Amino acid sequence: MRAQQVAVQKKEIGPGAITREPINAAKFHKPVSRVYIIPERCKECDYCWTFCPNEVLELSDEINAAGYHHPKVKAGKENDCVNCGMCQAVCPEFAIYAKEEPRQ
Amino acid sequence: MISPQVPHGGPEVRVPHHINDPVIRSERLPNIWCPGCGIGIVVGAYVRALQKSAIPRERQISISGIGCTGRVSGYLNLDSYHTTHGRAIAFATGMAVARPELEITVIAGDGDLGVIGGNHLIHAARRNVDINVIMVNNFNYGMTGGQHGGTTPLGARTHTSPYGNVETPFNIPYLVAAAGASFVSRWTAMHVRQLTAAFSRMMEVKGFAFMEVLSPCPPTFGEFNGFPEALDMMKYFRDKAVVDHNADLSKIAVTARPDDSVVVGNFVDRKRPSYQELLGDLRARVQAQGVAKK
Amino acid sequence: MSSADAGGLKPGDHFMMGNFACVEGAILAGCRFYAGYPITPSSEIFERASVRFPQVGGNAIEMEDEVGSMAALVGASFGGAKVMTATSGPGFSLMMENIGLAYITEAPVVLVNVQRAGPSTGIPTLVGQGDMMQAKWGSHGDLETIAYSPSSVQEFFEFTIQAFNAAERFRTPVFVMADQIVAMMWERLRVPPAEEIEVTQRLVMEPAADQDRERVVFDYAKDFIPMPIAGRGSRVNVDSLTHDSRGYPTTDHGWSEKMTRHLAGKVRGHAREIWRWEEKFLEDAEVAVVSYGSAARSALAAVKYARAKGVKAGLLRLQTPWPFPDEVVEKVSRKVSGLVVAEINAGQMIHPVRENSRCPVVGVPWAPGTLIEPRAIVDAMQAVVAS
Amino acid sequence: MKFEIRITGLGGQGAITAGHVFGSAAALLEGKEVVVTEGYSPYVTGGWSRADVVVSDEPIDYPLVSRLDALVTMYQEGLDLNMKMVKPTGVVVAEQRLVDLSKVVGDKRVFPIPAADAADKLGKKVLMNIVMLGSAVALAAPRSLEPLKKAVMERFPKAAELNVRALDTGADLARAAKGRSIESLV
Repeated sequence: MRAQQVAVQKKEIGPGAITREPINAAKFHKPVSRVYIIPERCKECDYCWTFCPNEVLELSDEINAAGYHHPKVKAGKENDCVNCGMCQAVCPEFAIYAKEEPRQ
Repeated sequence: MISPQVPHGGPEVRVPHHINDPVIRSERLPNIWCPGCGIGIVVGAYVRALQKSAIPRERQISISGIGCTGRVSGYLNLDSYHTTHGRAIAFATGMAVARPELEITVIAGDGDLGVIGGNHLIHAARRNVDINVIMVNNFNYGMTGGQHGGTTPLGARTHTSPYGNVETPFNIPYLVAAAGASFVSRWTAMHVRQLTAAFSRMMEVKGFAFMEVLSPCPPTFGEFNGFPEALDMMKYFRDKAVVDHNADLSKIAVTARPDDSVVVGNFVDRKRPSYQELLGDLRARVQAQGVAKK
Repeated sequence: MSSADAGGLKPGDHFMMGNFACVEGAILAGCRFYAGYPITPSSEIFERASVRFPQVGGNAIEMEDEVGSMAALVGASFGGAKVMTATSGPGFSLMMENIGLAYITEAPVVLVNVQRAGPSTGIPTLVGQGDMMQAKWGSHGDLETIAYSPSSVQEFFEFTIQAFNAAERFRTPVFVMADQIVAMMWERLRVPPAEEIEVTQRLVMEPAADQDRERVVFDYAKDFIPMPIAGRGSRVNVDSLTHDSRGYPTTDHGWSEKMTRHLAGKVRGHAREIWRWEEKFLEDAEVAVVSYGSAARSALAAVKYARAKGVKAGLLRLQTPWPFPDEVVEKVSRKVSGLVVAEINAGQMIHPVRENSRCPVVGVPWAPGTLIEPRAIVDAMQAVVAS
Repeated sequence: MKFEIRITGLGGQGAITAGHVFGSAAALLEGKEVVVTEGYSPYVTGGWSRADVVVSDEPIDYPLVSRLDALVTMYQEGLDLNMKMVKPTGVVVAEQRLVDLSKVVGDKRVFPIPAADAADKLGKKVLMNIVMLGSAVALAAPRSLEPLKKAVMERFPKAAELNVRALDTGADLARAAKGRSIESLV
């Protein structure tokens, strides 16, 4: 429920935004990363999924031993984590981090 | 649109350990702090600064006082000291003078450093003791259940100011800068990258390096003052923080009212001789005179 | 054990004030860190330390108050330094908070209390011995105290060295309970050659393997646990909260019991090694005076006077009031018909004396801010003998 | 043999210093047992101060003075307050211009010493205490001045010669004072 509200708010920022592509964009790659979680440490503060810039995360229906819902990757967003580090940095519990998948 | 060279992501992976675990006492997690408490974010930022620092981990020392933030030291895999209420800076001063090669960081709360320990704070800044001091400011005494303190904004409601706080709070960066610190900054728990950057800078600064970190305290302060959820205060910090490194410090008192802005930044970064340097010079001067044995 | 520091005072005879002799003892014991706040009548200790410590490569720093002084000492102690401060009653009160910290974290600290007259600010320049019970009970929670009480400039010097040795061995705060008379008086000080002065070095914890999270860092089965010194990689959490064998805070009843017993037990279990006392004319005594510090000099004069008048008087001088030498007092109390406790207060050490005596015990309450007069002690002895 | 002396004056006159010099000479150079205790008013400067010295061949138990063999005073109250402590056989050495001796006329124990003038003549006002000390020793504890001279030389290495002369001057004044009566001065 709350997740939906936040998503709606974020979309509201959208209209009017101008996006431009850097001319040297080809020199960069967009990292594809994996999200790692330690569910038992989570206290459901909502920070990681609220502040994830790519809206990769949402709350899971599952609960840990303390009764908290931990985050999970949204269906359809599996390849959208770019390892910006926000979830790790904003998590007060050392319960989540992302790591770039090795390039083959 | 995924090319064959680019790896696939995937759903989250459940693991037993965090990549920061070597730097923390992970066996003690989950920590004791409330859901959404900003202290854990500060610990994370400090841990990442520790990982980046060239200073060997053995020389990094963490010292805390008493209260919620006082528990930080116990979660760091360093030589750590959980001392008495208000006295962490005085404790650190002794250690820093005895062992100037150590990189000592005091992490404690606003009541701890700014109220009961206020005298130690201003005098350590005056002496310019070469230590780092992080004050996690959650505007009230959290561990004892949410009483007002020396940083509680005017008018704010707490369990001991049920009709609104009638005390004007300290403007902490202004105070510490006036007292003489080499480095003075203020960030919030929402400024996760700036926190780590400021920590890294503080480890380089010679002299008293001070940072105030505004932090949500959802169950005690937030609930009575317009931020019912921890997230509300984090959003407040995101939306209302104004970065101004050159701010007039006399004008940056925090009201913590949802409509008022909060000025953050690295306000002071100046060269002043540190206490340890001056003591070292003194010893050298005295010893050069030779000890006339009586 | 090793011998005294070479940076100290030249061996031989010196004419010196008690407060100065204390500092010279500290330097010979290896002390290199002083954090203080000036207070009469202890200020000469800070002043002398400010001159002497930089000469021997140490630091004597002034803190903003006595609360900060004691906190800085505990910090410097964990920095590996041998540390000291000096104060008087009002400062002693302020230091109580972090004396408790030193006690629970097992930090060697030497505190010299030059006692003065009266409660609160009292009479700063005059003598008293009113902090003896505060030394034992002043900081909250159970505390087992070690305290020395010098009666001369020579003893002030020697007991300061012994206080450091006890502090380092037992890893605990140790007090030198001096007083204004013994601190301000000048007497001959005989400094032995450095090699004859025994100095105790503390047991230091070895660095830990980084990932060894399960090790027992504090083995409470042992009386003497190595100290984790900052910067050596011991990776120990030192905590003012009741803590378990890994140094982590706990509310577990078992650990509370173990830790508390360890802290008290390491002193109580070795009390006989700590006790120091002096007996004078006790062989045939029918009445004895129990005294300590400068008051004991009056007591000795009184005993000699009483003997000249035909009263078989003796003196038991407590050089270590804490831990209280109960067996010593009990033994003396069995030989005499009464004990007189001579001290410069309204009656403090008389309580443990009475608790451990098998004969009547009377006090000589004395609080005009002067050294107790021998006449008052003689009167008390005569009353005991007459009854 | 036990000897007790009180040297007293106003802050800045050097009463306590004189006590330390006397005490260290006796303890370190004559091998006596010595205790020096100090006292002063709560005022840092200007108030009274005093040094009490007990010298003995035996270890000293009670460290304070009780019956004075000598009282040295450089201010009025020093005489008024302490006369009652002076033994019948003791001596009182009083600075002639700073202490009014009219009330003790006829007391054979009292010797006025013009130490302030003597110090002025020596060229340093601050030598008054040492002049007084020289007089006191000559009058109350007749003995060689040599240990005292050594003690002042050690204590004041930069003004050693001047201090030695102050001691000699004090001893000379003492000899002269013995021949005079107090009556002739008042």
